[in-house]
Amino acid sequence: MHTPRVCKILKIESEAENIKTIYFKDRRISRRIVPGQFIMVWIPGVDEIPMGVSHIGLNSELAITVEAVGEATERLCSLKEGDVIGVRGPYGRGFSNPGLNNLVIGGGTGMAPLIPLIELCVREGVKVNVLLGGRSLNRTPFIEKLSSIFKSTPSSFRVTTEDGSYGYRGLVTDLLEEIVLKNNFERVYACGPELMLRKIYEYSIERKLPLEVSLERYIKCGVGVCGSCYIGPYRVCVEGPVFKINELEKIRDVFGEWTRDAAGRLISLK
Amino acid sequence: MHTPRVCKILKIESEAENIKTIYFKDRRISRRIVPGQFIMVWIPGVDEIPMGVSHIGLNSELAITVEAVGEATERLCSLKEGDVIGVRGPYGRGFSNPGLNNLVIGGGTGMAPLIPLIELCVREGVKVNVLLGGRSLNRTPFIEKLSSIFKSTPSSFRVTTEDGSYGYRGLVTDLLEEIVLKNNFERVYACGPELMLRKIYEYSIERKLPLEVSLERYIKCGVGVCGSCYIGPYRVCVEGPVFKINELEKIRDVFGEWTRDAAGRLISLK
Amino acid sequence: MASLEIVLGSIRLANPVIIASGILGTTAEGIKLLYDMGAGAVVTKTTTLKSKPGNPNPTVVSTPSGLLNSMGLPNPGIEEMSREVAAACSEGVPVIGSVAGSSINEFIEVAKRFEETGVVGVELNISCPHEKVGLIGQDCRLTYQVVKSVKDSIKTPVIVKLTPNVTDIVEIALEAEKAGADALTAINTVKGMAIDVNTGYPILGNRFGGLSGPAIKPIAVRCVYEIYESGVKIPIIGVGGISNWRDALEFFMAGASAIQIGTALMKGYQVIEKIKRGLIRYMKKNKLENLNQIIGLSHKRC
Amino acid sequence: MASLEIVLGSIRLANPVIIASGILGTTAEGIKLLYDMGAGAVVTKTTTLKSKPGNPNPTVVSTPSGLLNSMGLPNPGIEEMSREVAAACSEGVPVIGSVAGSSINEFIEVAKRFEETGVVGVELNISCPHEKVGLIGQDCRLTYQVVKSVKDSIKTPVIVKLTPNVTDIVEIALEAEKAGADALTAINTVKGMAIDVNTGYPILGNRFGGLSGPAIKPIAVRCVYEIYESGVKIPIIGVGGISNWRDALEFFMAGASAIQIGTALMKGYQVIEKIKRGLIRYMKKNKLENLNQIIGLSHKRC
Ligand SMILES: Cc1cc2nc3c(=O)[nH]c(=O)nc-3n(C[C@H](O)[C@H](O)[C@H](O)COP(=O)(O)OP(=O)(O)OC[C@H]3O[C@@H](n4cnc5c(N)ncnc54)[C@H](O)[C@@H]3O)c2cc1C
Ligand SMILES: Cc1cc2nc3c(=O)[nH]c(=O)nc-3n(C[C@H](O)[C@H](O)[C@H](O)COP(=O)(O)OP(=O)(O)OC[C@H]3O[C@@H](n4cnc5c(N)ncnc54)[C@H](O)[C@@H]3O)c2cc1C
Ligand SMILES: Cc1cc2nc3c(=O)[nH]c(=O)nc-3n(C[C@H](O)[C@H](O)[C@H](O)COP(=O)(O)O)c2cc1C
Ligand SMILES: Cc1cc2nc3c(=O)[nH]c(=O)nc-3n(C[C@H](O)[C@H](O)[C@H](O)COP(=O)(O)O)c2cc1C
Ligand code: FES
Ligand code: FES
Repeated sequence: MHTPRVCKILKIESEAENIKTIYFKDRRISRRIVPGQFIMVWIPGVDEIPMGVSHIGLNSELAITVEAVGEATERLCSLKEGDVIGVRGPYGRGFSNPGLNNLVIGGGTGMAPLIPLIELCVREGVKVNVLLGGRSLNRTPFIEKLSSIFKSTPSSFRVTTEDGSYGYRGLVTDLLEEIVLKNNFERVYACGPELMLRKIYEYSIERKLPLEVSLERYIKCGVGVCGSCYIGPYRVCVEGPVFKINELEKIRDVFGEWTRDAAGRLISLK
Repeated sequence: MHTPRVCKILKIESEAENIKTIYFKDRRISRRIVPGQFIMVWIPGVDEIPMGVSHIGLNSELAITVEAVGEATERLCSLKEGDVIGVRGPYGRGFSNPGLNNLVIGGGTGMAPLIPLIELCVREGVKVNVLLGGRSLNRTPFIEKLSSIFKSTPSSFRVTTEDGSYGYRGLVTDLLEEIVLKNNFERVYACGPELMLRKIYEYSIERKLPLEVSLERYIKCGVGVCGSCYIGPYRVCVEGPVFKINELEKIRDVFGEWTRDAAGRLISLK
Repeated sequence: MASLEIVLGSIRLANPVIIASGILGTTAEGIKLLYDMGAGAVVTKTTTLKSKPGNPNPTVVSTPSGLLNSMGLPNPGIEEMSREVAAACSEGVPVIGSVAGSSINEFIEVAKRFEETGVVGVELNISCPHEKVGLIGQDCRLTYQVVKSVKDSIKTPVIVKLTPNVTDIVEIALEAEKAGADALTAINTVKGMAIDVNTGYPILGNRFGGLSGPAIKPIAVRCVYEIYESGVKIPIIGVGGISNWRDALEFFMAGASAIQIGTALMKGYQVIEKIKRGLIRYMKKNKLENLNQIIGLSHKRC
Repeated sequence: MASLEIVLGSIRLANPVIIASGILGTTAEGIKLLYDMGAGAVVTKTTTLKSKPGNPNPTVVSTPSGLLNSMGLPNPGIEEMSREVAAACSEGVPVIGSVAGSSINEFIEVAKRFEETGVVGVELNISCPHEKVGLIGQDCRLTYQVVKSVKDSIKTPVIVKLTPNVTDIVEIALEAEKAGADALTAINTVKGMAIDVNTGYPILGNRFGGLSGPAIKPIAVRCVYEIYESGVKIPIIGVGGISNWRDALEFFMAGASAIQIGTALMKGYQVIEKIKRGLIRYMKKNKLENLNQIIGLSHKRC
């Protein structure tokens, strides 16, 4: 059950500099997963790391979108079609079902687990606004994918880059107020750097927005026994990775402030 | 699964000298058992022994009928209402479904696993002739029980005793020919001392009767792994205890000739 | 009436369901939550002097009715851990500090620091099957030395956690008692491994790991029974594969005075209250007033 | 093309699926049937000089993913057993005679008698966890003595069956090799027990028993891996919890040259052919010609 199931890589797509989407099939995950849940990805001989699922397709097809930031992610990004990875999951709680009008905010690779949610909104025919933030055009994933999804409603998809190389120059949070004022969102979903999420959280508190964010902590077991992924009283691997705004209230002392490393030491996020 | 489930003794009935019927409840056995299958009965601190099931009632009620022949059976016979035993099973293959006209032959306590089969015949409204053999009136169980079942068709139930203290004086096999000639049996079932069964077998071969007999060997595991209960290539606990005439053919060298003790030593049955 | 209160030497707990070391006892809030969920006490993640990142992932893999783990004792070091533990203790949680080290001095130092935080006891982890500390619990002399040294250095009760990966667990248990241990915990995980047959790789980053969960229950019950049978006078804490109140009873009857649960928490925190409720129901049905009435019962049955 | 043939020293088997000792190998007809059902070889029930009735029932009880047994080596004695075995051998069945005894002379005597029947090998059971013989396999010196004495007395290959109930199985494996063993079987059952919580009685008549089945697979794989890793030159036969071809592969990759199955036969004789078919399919898919290509594979992966 919690044993990595080895599967072949079916296809690899480059999303941006150092960011790749890796396709594979796994029936068990595919049959159960809800957008926002995560999986554990085993790179034999290297490491096992948590990953969001950026594609939930037909015939058990799934994908992860990986940003190379260290050994495991670099190895993942250097794999080729036909190579194998192991997967187990899905784990944790995903996003709640979309409402009639939804806002999705992703920071960089943080957009990964939000893609299947956006696709769900489109499929169900409910309104969805997407805000994607990145550092620069060639370091920001999903621009093309999302542009094509929103071909017919381009105004629903906005991109911000820090250097202005694409879309609005600045941070996603700069555009938040404008979009929120024009809409009445039943759900606001966000995933990305924790400091960005904290800002969105502060704003959501102010505006009473029904926010849900996906957080990251050091995941080891993934099944809720090892105590590696605590954020306050919550285990990211069981009660998370998605937290609702009322839960974020309870962890406001740590959320965006402190994380823990592999040893469990407190690390400041600032 | 193969762990004794401890249950209270609900009722005890004396069937004959040294023979008692012990009632208890067990859902797992009750839901699966077919007449002729056996169970393992644990007397805590004493032994665990194989027993046929002599009553399959409503509400998971079951019974075993035990003849005191040694330590375990004596202890079982000395238990009182409210005492506990452990049971696991059902094990092995039971009798096949009755046909339209059936003959049931029991020798002494060997009648025990045949009682539920007889009751099944009566319930289903198919014809059944019963032949019960014993040493003497007070050492033969089930006479009363069967007489009351066959109140309206007394001629279908015949008893033989060796000392003539009840019914016909002699052996069940003495009456066999008479009954067989008057009927066209679709099934003949028998259980009792192996030498009696062997005789019935020889006769059945001659007459081409569709015989099934229930045999006994030393049972330890009950689940087909220990090799204690072999009779030829068959394990009594899995392929038995009920064997059809074509199977008996394959073990004609041992059936009624040899058994094995707890150590696996060959013991002559003669 | 039926009370779950138990006494382990000088440690008195409201109920016998203790959270095993390495199971979620890593932070103050985590420890507090386990207590709020009904635990009688919480053993911390095993702590060393300096921080340790633990072994590379995968550190956990399922096996039939069990879990193999090779966490590798990740912990933030006693400095940081003692802050977490102090916070939990100050809220009234009975915490047991799990101690390990690569030298006797390290054991002493970590135990002392735990003592300062107000723990109700320390548990010496000399039994992790995939770490060096595990070697201590496989050797009578080392066991004696480590236990004796820690006993001589602190006043807090010292519990010694034993490994089943030995020829004779009784021998080690007696040695720990002789060295002054106040209680014994049996058992830590059983050394095992799992291989992925698609790639040939051992699955765990560390290759070897420790088996826990229902698979090891018969081994753990046997160990507790053997230790109790040997005439050890100090209380035994039973652990290994306990998932429900029947499992817990099995350990009490084998001779345990309290139990720990680990892997069963995978199914959710409710398992704690479920075990307690089951025990209470059983005690009422059998007109028992306290658990002492059944501790070691099986030994009278043979 | 893909062949399941394997070689264990001088023993050549058409396939690597051997029936473990104590599993149905009690009579000539039983042994023959197992062979007809596809087994590569059949190990007999462990046999002693004189007949033994075994322990009182219950001798078997289920546990999570496993079976506890305390059969107590019931057997009709070598006199009768050798007649059964000779009959099986004369029909061409590769039989391995499992030997035990309460003295070195008894081991020698039983082994010699087996040799006369035409067995392809004898397997010394020095590892039954609930019997006295089990003490031999927990001691280097005794292991050496028993193995050496038997080796010196017969020409038939001698396989030594090891117990996991030791601090270090490698130590014993090396000792057996030094004494001349031709192959090693790992593992016998793990010592355990089960208690009935309604009555407090240990369930097994003998109280203690040996745990087998999927529950112990991670322990068995670890033992095989450790022994192979130690540089032992003689082949290892892997056993413990194998229920399907994937389990079998795990053992080959850990370093086993053949496997034995026991508890899995509870599900029926077909498990033998299923394992063989699975292995063949796997070999074809991976373009392997023989099992040697994957034996010990995991050791190259680290
Ligand atoms: C629920 C969840 C979902 C995630 N989804 C994605 C995703 O869709 N795409 C993506 O690119 N990344 C995702 N991540 C982050 C990803 O797991 C890390 O980037 C990756 O583990 C880094 O491993 P590394 O060996 O390459 O880097 P390292 O050099 O080992 O470390 C780089 C950073 O990653 C962190 N990290 C390392 N191992 C882990 C671990 N086991 N658990 C958590 N953090 C770790 C380190 O603490 C450090 O901050 C997710 C993380 C979590 C917790
Ligand atoms: C499938 C089957 C169904 C049976 N059904 C009934 C029944 O309905 N009623 C009934 O009274 N008896 C039944 N028996 C027989 C019953 O199991 C034995 O009489 C009982 O085991 C004797 O145990 P003891 O300790 O009293 O006698 P012991 O003094 O131990 O032995 C007396 C005789 O019983 C045999 N025996 C002992 N233990 C076992 C065992 N574990 N398995 C098989 N034989 C054993 C001995 O070999 C000896 O021949 C059945 C046996 C089998 C195999
Ligand atoms: C993920 C995990 C981590 C563990 N970490 C430790 C530890 O740090 N120290 C320790 O003494 N035991 C540790 N153990 C062992 C447990 O405390 C316990 O002894 C073992 O798991 C058996 O109990 P269980 O079957 O209830 O899990 C760990 C077990 C697991 C599953
Ligand atoms: C009922 C039973 C009887 C056994 N008898 C013996 C025996 O006589 N001699 C022996 O060496 N091993 C004996 N064993 C151990 C098995 O041979 C094997 O080592 C063990 O069961 C692990 O394999 P498994 O998990 O495939 O059953 C027995 C096991 C069982 C379950
Ligand atoms: S990663 Fe182990 S508890 Fe969450
Ligand atoms: S009693 Fe064990 S095989 Fe039948």
